[in-house]
Amino acid sequence: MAHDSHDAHDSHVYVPEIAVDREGKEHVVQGWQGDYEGGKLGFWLFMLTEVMMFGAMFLALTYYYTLHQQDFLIASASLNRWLGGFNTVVLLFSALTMGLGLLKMRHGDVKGAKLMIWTTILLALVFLGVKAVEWTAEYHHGIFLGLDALQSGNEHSKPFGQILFFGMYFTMTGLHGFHIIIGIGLMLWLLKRINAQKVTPDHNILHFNIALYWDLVHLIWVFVFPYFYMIGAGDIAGGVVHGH
Amino acid sequence: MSVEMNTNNVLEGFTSSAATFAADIDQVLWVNLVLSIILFLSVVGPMLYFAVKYRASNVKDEDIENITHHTGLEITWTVVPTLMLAVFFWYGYSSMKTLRTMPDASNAITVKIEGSKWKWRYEYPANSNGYVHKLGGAFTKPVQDENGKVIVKGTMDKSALYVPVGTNVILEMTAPLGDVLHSFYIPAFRMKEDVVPGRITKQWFKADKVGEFDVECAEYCGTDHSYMYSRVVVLPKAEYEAWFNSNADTPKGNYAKGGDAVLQRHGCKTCHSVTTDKELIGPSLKARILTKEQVLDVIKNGQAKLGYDMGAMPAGLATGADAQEIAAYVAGGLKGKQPASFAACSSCHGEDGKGNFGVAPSLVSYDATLLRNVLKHGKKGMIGTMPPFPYVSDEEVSAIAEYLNGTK
Amino acid sequence: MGKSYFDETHCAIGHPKSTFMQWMLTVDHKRIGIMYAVVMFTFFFVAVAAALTMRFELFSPGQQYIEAQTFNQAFTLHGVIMIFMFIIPGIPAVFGNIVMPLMIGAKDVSFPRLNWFTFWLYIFGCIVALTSLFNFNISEGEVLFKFADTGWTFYAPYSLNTDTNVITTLVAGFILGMASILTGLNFLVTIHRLRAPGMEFFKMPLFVWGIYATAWIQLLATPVVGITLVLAILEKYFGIGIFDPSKGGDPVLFQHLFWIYSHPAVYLMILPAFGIMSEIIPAFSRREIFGYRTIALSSASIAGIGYLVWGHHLYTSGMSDTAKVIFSFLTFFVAIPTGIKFYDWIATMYKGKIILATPMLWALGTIITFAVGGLTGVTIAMVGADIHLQDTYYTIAHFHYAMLGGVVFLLFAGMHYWFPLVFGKMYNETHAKIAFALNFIGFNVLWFPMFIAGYMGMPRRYFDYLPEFQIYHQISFIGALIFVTGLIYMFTVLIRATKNGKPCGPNPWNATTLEWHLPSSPPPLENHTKVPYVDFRPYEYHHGQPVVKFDENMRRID
Amino acid sequence: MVTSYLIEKVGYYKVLIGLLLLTVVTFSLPEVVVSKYTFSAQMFIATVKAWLILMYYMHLKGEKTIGWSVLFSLLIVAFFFSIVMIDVNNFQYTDVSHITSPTK
Ligand code: HEA
Ligand code: HEA
Ligand code: HEC
Ligand code: CUA
Ligand SMILES: [Cu+2]
Repeated sequence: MAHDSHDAHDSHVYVPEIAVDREGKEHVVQGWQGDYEGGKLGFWLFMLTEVMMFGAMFLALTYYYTLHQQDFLIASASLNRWLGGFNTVVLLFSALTMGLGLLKMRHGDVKGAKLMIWTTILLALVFLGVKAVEWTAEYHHGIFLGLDALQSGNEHSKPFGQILFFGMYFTMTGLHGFHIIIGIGLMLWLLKRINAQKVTPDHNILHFNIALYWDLVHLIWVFVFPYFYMIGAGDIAGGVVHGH
Repeated sequence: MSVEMNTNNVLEGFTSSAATFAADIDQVLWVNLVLSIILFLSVVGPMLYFAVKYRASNVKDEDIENITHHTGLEITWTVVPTLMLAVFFWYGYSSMKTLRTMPDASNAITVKIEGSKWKWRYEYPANSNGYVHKLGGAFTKPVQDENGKVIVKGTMDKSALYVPVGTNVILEMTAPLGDVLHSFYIPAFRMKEDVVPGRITKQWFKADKVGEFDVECAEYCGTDHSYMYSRVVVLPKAEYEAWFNSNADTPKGNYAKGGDAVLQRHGCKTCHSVTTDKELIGPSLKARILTKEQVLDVIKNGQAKLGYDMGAMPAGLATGADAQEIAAYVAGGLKGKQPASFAACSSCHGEDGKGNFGVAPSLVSYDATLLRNVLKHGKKGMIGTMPPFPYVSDEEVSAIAEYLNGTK
Repeated sequence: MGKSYFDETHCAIGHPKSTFMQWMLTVDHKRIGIMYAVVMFTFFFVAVAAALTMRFELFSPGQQYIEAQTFNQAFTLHGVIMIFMFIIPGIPAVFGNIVMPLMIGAKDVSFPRLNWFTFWLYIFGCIVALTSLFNFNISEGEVLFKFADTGWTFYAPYSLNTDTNVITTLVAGFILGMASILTGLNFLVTIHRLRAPGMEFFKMPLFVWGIYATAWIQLLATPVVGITLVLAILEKYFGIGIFDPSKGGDPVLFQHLFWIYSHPAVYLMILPAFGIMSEIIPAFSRREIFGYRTIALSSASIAGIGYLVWGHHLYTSGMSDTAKVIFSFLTFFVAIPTGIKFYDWIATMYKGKIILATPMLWALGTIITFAVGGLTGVTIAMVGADIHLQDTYYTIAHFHYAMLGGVVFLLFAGMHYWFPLVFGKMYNETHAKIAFALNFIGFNVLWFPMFIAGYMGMPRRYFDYLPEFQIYHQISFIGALIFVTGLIYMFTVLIRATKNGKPCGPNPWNATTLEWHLPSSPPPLENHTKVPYVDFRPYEYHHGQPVVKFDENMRRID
Repeated sequence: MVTSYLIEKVGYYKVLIGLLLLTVVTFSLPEVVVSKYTFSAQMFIATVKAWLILMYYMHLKGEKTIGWSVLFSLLIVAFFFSIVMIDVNNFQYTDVSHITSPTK
């Protein structure tokens, strides 16, 4: 593995060293420069840390779900599923455009790739916009961190389970939104690098990794969405009106 | 492992073992110690031996042997330790089983324990008269002279957990919601379990020796963690029964009812100094000295928690320079010339600021209303948060108020 | 002789002229390793100062010099620095950086610029931690010592209630965690991608195995504590309720999440240390290591099992009894691979030629002290026993034997072992041996009495204690003085050697691994002139001499 | 070159359609199926979706080292979940404890 023959995509400047064994056979030495596989591996490993972070939050969430099922369902039922669902579809399409962008880049269509990245950014902004609408609506319903309903010991206080549900809801969708914002920043940077010819069809590890990152953001949402918005759907919460 | 007891002991009872299962735990530790020494020697023995035998000056280069495998040995040093570990697990598990299997409640006394910042409180089931014993309280720190020598020993007052010998006792433990973790640890009984706000945890014991044993807090809980002592007093059965069915506070007599003793018992003194002006965690209770910031805060935001007849004090009665002036005057203990702006206050707090018959609080001394409400609701203000003390009785509040104002 | 890495470097940005800027911007793994050492060492002495303050205060019962609150801040400061700023970056960041690439024949780590960035992230984290030390009350010209007083474990709800600077400390912890993750990531990719041709996993030196196992822990466990700290920060700022009992939050959940990281973290500390042991023992026994494969695989399995046992810190937390039993059961499995390692090392000494140079003395000393630390760890892994011993000085003694008598001692062993490699000079052996003796004696006098005090019921984190424990604290105090003397002595010897030490060749110990086959000493900028082809095992000796030899083009000539 | 481009592109669209369908199921399922299983069903669908994304969008198929790493980390998370859940479910005093009792 260490002596994989170097990849066709590798940087053009770096000439790898050769090691010679006792029989005089030559072996290509993998240098850190232009190591496409290494870059990919590194980025995947980084994403595993994200998996662990969100894994831990889901763990906390599930912990409280087992303790306060009924409250969780009631709280979940009060979220606006249509907006959440819409956002799911938006992210789905953005994952597609991101993937197509990478595909185009690899096959030499730099212009098409850039277009796709811009589309992705646009979709990401739509996502954030919808999120903002949702949070505002919740705020006006008196549900927000720091408002009475999510404090203990006053007449508006919700039961424990619901306080915890909403606490985690704002935390997790907030952190997810934060990842989206970072993603937008990364994509803008990527566009700059493309324009500067630093990312090219032959040398696209940055593009590849950002596409991976975007898929990860999507992947997290795939769990966040049903956990928060869907578990209280249907008749389960005992006749609570769905959505708003 | 017994060690000479120091005669200066503040508390006693660490070294003895005094619960039925304490011997089990000691046995576990002995088994572990013996096996551990064997394992230790199995590593360190050969090491020292080789280090001497094969020391550089003793070995010719040709005699070095590059042995890299020996299946028999490798299996041995995998399997034998594994077996030993199985023994360890078994002992750990079975002793834990004894410690953690609660006896049948009908066959035991269940005492409720509440641990809160720096005191333990015990509540017994109702006795034959329907009277409920509530004991416990804070430990008084020892007093040192300037050379660090202890001149007054720390004491537990009379409060302790009283239990009969040879009887199962179940401890049902918790901490108030706003409090932190503690751990109820009786070294002589070899038992401990955390006290968790919002959770109930339990442990049990059956004391097999009459005597007094220390209780320590073994989970870090802040400034006075190391003074959160209490004690278990194991009594002969008859003596216990006699006390339990009486209405006496403790088998050794009643609590002192004076304000000072009450302050001590409820742990007020861990946060408040009463004899000096020093601000510990809360303000000194020597005189009611409000700080300038406190007064400004109340003027700006009002005050609703003190429960006087008037109800809430409205916010924003004075602003700017006026507010500053008033604050300086009040913080100064209402001494000197009264500023004109104080008129905004005197309608409720009285001409002299010393209160108005329960309508609004005195700004310089404590009355029972103020105390009762602070104790009932706690107080969150400029200095910090004071926890509520809902169980302090009205008599006790009056005693405190009398005491606090009597000294001035 | 060509130029060494002290003379020239590659920089992350531009080509600065001044030596100072060249160090600040360097991407060379060896220089970065040295800088880590310098910073860690500085902080380390702050933590030692805090420890000595505690020991002074505990000299006799009652209040001596400081207030209870200050004492609580002192042990928090001590724990936080020792754990997050010293021992976790510790061996990986110093020796992982300096020697790991040399050992696998790489020119640098996989992402040298990331490595540079990581170092500065670490510094940034340290600075944030420093800002949490004090509050400045400008208007009254006061400086208040406001460092967190929670203990290094930050248990909720105390950490949520106290008014000390917990948030800043948590942020610092988070940043330092990020730095640790990135170090691990870099090393994982390096080990996977940049091994010299021919070097399979089972031809890597055992130190590299240690680093590899550790890197997995850094990567997969640290994020959990990272997010836990973030949740605690959010809890403190916004009151999300997750750890706050008055909103239904469960403090025990915090402990779960905290130890899910912090238990694996102790193996993160010890595994590279074991790696150093596995380098030193064969080099100073002049023979091939016994059971190479089992040692390598035991590192991996300790790392793996390490993820499964965090609950042994929660035996008295109010966790369910079922979970206690499961965790107790799983915990014992860690001792098996550790034991295998120990016996393999001892077997390596059998029929070798044992040279008691300073690194070897430290290594053998550690076998004694870590065995005590490990075996007492097994004692408290037994639930019944731990119910009595948890949160007493027994635990304190256990982990100082493991961390100080295990990790830090081996760090010192490594410092003596690789000193000639890094500086090209040799220290004074006699003085170094005396320093070892002082340290070893001081250490045992310092910590052994604490086992007894703990068994008798002396709880930890106690500012004041009952008079019957006085004797133990006083013996311990004397040990601390001997120990610190030894430390200062040792550092003096080493620091003086950087200036006045006798120059030594590239391989003063007659060791076999690749880092001793450099063309010059100290090594040149890009390590080996040519990358060798590795078709040999890492510790091949014949009649006490290294088997593998290279010519100046790194081709084998034996 | 062009054909491989087309094939890959079609692949992307296929996965998209799959994901969209699953999203529709996510959305409508609670209205149709017995509600007691909503939670498990939702999580199951999410897992299938995640698998699709990992395999096709993130090109995990055929990656050996990376694949094992991902699996390893998921196993660890799974272990964390199982033990912590064993703990909550076996806590002895749930009914009497303030914060663990199901109703406030
Ligand atoms: C480098 C750090 C390090 C290491 C390596 C270890 C190693 C081990 N630790 Fe330790 N531990 C800590 C650092 C470390 N620990 C810290 C910092 C704390 C406290 C944190 C805090 O609360 O602040 C702690 C606390 C701690 C506790 C909780 C105590 C309590 O709070 O009540 C427990 C309980 O099980 C424990 C167990 C173990 C075990 C079983 C091992 C095993 O890995 C040990 C294995 C080694 C050996 C067994 C010795 C060598 C082997 C042989 C000689 C062969 C034969 C042996 C046998 C067959 C037994 N440790
Ligand atoms: C690595 C970890 C480490 C180390 C080395 C030490 C070293 C020491 N510690 Fe400890 N200690 C902890 C980690 C450590 N400690 C932790 C985590 C806690 C728990 C905190 C809490 O409760 O929250 C604790 C708690 C603790 C307590 C208990 C406080 C209490 O509960 O009341 C005490 C009491 O005496 C103490 C004392 C000491 C002393 C005297 C030393 C001395 O031995 C110090 C002397 C130092 C050395 C011998 C090391 C020298 C190393 C170098 C100079 C490094 C150089 C590096 C390079 C060049 C790269 N420590
Ligand atoms: C945990 C620490 C703590 C304990 C124990 C404690 N207090 Fe307090 N107390 C405080 C703090 C902090 C304040 C200040 C609140 C503020 O900022 O206004 C306070 C305020 C007060 C006040 C109001 C002072 C004023 O002038 O407004 C009174 C009265 C008081 N405490 C009495 C008591 C009594 C009586 C007890 C024991 C039964 C007690 N406290 C126990 C911390 C404590
Ligand atoms: Cu209460 Cu420590
Ligand atoms: Cu552990």
